[in-house]
Amino acid sequence: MEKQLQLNSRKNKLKFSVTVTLKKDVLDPQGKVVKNTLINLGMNNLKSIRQGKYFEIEIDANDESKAEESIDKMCKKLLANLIIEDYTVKKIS
Amino acid sequence: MEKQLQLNSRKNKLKFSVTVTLKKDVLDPQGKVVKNTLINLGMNNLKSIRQGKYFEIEIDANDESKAEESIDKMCKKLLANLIIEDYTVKKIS
Amino acid sequence: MNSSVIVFPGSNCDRDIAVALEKVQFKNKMVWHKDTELPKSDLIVIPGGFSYGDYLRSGAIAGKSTIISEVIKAANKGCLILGICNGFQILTETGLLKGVLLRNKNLRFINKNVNIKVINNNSKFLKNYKKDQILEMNIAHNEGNYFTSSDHLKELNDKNLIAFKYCRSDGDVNSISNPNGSIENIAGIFNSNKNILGMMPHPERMIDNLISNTDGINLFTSLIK
Amino acid sequence: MKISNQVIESHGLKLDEFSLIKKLLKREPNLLELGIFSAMWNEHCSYKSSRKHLKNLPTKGKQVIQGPGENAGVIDIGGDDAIVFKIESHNHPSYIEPYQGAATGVGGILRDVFTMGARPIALLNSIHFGSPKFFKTKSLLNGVVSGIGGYGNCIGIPTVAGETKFNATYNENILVNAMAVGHVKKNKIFYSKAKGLNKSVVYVGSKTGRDGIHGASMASAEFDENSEEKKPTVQVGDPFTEKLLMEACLELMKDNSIISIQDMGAAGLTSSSVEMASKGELGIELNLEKVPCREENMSPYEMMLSESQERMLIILEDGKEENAKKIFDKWDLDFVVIGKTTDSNKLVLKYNNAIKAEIPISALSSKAPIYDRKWIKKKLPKIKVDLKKLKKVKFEDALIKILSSANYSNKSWVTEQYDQMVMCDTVKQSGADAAIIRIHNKKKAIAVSVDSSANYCKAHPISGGKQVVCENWRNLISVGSKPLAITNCLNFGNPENPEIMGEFAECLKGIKESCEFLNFPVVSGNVSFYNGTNNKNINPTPVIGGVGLISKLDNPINHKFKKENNLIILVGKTFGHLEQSAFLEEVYSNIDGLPPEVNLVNEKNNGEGILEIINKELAKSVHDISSGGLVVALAEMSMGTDFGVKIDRPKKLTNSIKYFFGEDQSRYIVEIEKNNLEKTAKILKKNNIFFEIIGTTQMKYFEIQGEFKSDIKELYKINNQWYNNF
Ligand SMILES: Nc1ncnc2c1ncn2[C@@H]1O[C@H](COP(=O)(O)OP(=O)(O)O)[C@@H](O)[C@H]1O
Ligand SMILES: [Mg+2]
Repeated sequence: MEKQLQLNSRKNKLKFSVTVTLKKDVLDPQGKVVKNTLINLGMNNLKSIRQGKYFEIEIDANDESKAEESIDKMCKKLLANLIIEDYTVKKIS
Repeated sequence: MEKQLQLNSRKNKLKFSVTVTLKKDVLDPQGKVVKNTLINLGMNNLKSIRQGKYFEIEIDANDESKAEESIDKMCKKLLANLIIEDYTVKKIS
Repeated sequence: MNSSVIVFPGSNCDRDIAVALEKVQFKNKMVWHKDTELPKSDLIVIPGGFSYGDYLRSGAIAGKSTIISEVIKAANKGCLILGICNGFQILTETGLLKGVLLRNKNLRFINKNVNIKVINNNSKFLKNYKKDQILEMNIAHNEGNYFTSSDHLKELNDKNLIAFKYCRSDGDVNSISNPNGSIENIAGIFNSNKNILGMMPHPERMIDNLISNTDGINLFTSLIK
Repeated sequence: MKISNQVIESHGLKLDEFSLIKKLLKREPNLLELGIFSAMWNEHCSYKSSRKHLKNLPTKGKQVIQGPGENAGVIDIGGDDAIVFKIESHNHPSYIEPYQGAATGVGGILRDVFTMGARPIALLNSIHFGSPKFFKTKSLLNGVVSGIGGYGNCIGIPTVAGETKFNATYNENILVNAMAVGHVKKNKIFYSKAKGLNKSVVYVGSKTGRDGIHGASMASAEFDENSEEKKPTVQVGDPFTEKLLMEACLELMKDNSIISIQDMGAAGLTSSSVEMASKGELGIELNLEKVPCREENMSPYEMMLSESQERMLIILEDGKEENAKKIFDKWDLDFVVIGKTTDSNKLVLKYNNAIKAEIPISALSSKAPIYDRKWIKKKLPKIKVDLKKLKKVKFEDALIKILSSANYSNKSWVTEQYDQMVMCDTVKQSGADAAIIRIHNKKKAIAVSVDSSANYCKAHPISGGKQVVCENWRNLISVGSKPLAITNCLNFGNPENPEIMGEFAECLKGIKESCEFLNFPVVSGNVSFYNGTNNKNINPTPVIGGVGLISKLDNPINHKFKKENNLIILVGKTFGHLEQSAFLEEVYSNIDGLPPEVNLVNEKNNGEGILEIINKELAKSVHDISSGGLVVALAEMSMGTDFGVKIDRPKKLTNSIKYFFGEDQSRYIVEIEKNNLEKTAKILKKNNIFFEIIGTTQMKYFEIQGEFKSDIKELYKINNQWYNNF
């Protein structure tokens, strides 16, 4: 019985990853400091590093496209600041 | 001549993504607040959200496996705090 | 007695702590993070602030600096090390203290006076306080939410390594008096040898009645011989 | 390339301004030159609409070392100490991106202060948001407050005072004004005026990126629906780098290497180089290929117009480069000689030796257009509010309504996000009135406060302008300081609209009157026009930032009641003026009628009397009465302490609403011990100051006899509700 329930709920749960990164020409103060530190630590082959945010989101939904819509809305409303950031959504299988 | 050089350098640059997330049993105050906020914004179907860091790293290397080693070292040495965080490295093509 | 204050780019309580140390007659030296040698010191202080902007994780980058390896050597030889606020975060990043400081549970920077209770005064740092004494101290941090493994938490309790806990003005330790979500209201801890103290509250801000109170001064008088 | 009308307009220039450019150059400008003109001639940099009126402000006094015109004003606080301070707006960027907009606002004003050689010792801010119910208000408030804190906390300068206000007039155009205050030795002040030929022009700080290109022209344009699309104009602040830059500059300033120094604020490299050259009556030549850039392939146009933060321009004495570079290396900052001073009186820009632009400096500064914009006098409202015609409200309900409103709530939700204690010289933090900052290692201290009264200014600009200066003066007096000078941030709507220009002209008239009478000169300031959206302008909002001096800091005073059974004295006359009061606005949403008038003679007299009482250590606590009137001021003195009040029924005035909620000016509340009454009364009488004893302090209860009684803990709760439900 319990197994059955779990199965059901698994069916309805979709998992997405969202990455939020600074737009190309926007200053990334964190990335700058991290880069210098890594080079000081001996990573001479490091060319560039940019830092962003990462989210793993699970939602209840049957319909994948609807789910994706939901995620998109979350990004626009809260997770990303579209003035300076871009975001990418991916489904995690 | 210049083109040739560019071509070469492009060949040698490898790009990776690193995601760093909090371990399961570590409290995620940020994820919790983000979740509540999203629910307040009307995302009732949201099941769970975890927040982490995302890095896009370019390094100069010919050998992919060596490059990956480098990245791994960066994660261990600086990017992740292994007491509380896990990390995943992916090559971006 | 000689003290050294380590200055990282972005440290900003370095002057404040120097004032406190000199007030109790420490001969103090400021040590720049790029220095390769520590002056002879009985006490090393890692001050508050935003070393390297607190970028990546607070304390992470300072934890990899040149001078830190010297601090670790000194610590292992038994030198007294005090880490305040960002200094506490740096000590956890270097592994000299276990656990981590996560973001405050309300996700906001918090600056206010809170009450803390001296849990264990039996150390060189706190001998001039009484056990269970209640102090009023200023906190100012974004990441003060102490977290550690259950094993380590047990060790902290079993070996009496908790220095301070956040409490109410009457001494009650409860969730309402916990400003940042720290596990068991922990505000400061010792290492197992008790030669290292990390704490989030700022004792150097509590040494002058004109500014606040003098609840912090005994920490410094405890240390001076 | 011929420049089209469309290109001209997209640079925020008018066609007749373009004709003037051609006349000054005696030819067509190229695109880079056009960009430079647009940056220098826009409202934000040129003050073309405001200059005529600003000229009238009093800027002199024995206490003034440097008035307006430099990066910040400087005043004398005795001995070899001086105080450097200025306020600046960052309204438009903060609406688009509240965190970064507010953060970079703080960063910018800090650079203005440490550029002059001063170590910043305090930050203040005045922030105005739309209606508390407006859907954007909370997220804007959240972003702005964390941005201000994020920058100030990181760099390690205490944010000690400010104001947070809400009014629907700011729904689509919030105000974020930041003020910085620094301390400097009188003989170590640095200025921006260039001197000497062939001196090295040095670029220090962060690299130049593509951020904020055209930021200054954005700050000079009204918003429309597309504003949120204006992406690249918002910069990201890097407080960590600013901290390094500040320490490096202060370290370099210890010896005599610097001839002139200027931060790169609005219009970046362009305005900084032009300003240095124009003040020194010199030319300047830059080799742009040397400019440290963050991105590849940046064009001269982008370099000159970039508003990347955390950068400075320095002109060095001969032979000092090496030593200076060492300092900047130590702090991991770029240090590059990018040009030199010349005798050409021109700005010459080269890229790999090819001349890319050549403009006479005067064309960018003294010959820039100045407008005598049309303005009309405000038609003053005749309406008197008749209480009898309004729906009756219970005293208690009115008080609770006010204390629980967003505007009158306890602001600790805001102030606890700011480090107020770092540097360990904060004697009195936020709470009310002015903050007190001790001069490090000395017995003296300064008091600082920022204030505004937009409703008053809207209803009667002259009177409002007068009042806001007086309110600031009163706040400084209330903590026992002698008010010395002010800075001002003038936030107004579109100056091309004669009514708005009228508000500006008349507010300034009022400010001038008060400043002159009180010997309270203006030493720095900032003008922000075009605050509004789609032809709707904000209420006129001049913000005044004042500094006062406490020469001997033994017993600092604040506004909190200290003991039970002390006497409460109301200083100043009460007439019961209700129009434009918090009572009418919060309870009835009524904003009719004229604001209370200020009598400058009484203002000065009362203030000086209060100061004498404080200096003789007769007062236990002091608070000025501002919006909300007597009862709100009394509540503020009680809440958070154990002591309430027992206030007698008013003797003469029959209407208690008018008596307790009226906003008559120049009034203070003073708490004294009973046995000091005689001495206190003597001082007040000697100075011809009207006063009345209105009651006593008591434990636990806040009580207005015959009207209202409550446990002060209850009031405190009510006062904290709004932010608790945030
Ligand atoms: N944005 C802010 N930043 C810092 N302090 C603030 C801010 N907003 C309000 N405060 C502080 O809160 C207190 C109350 O503000 P306000 O009601 O405007 O005071 P007052 O009427 O005495 O001038 C003051 O001490 C003020 O400095
Ligand atoms: Mg006041």
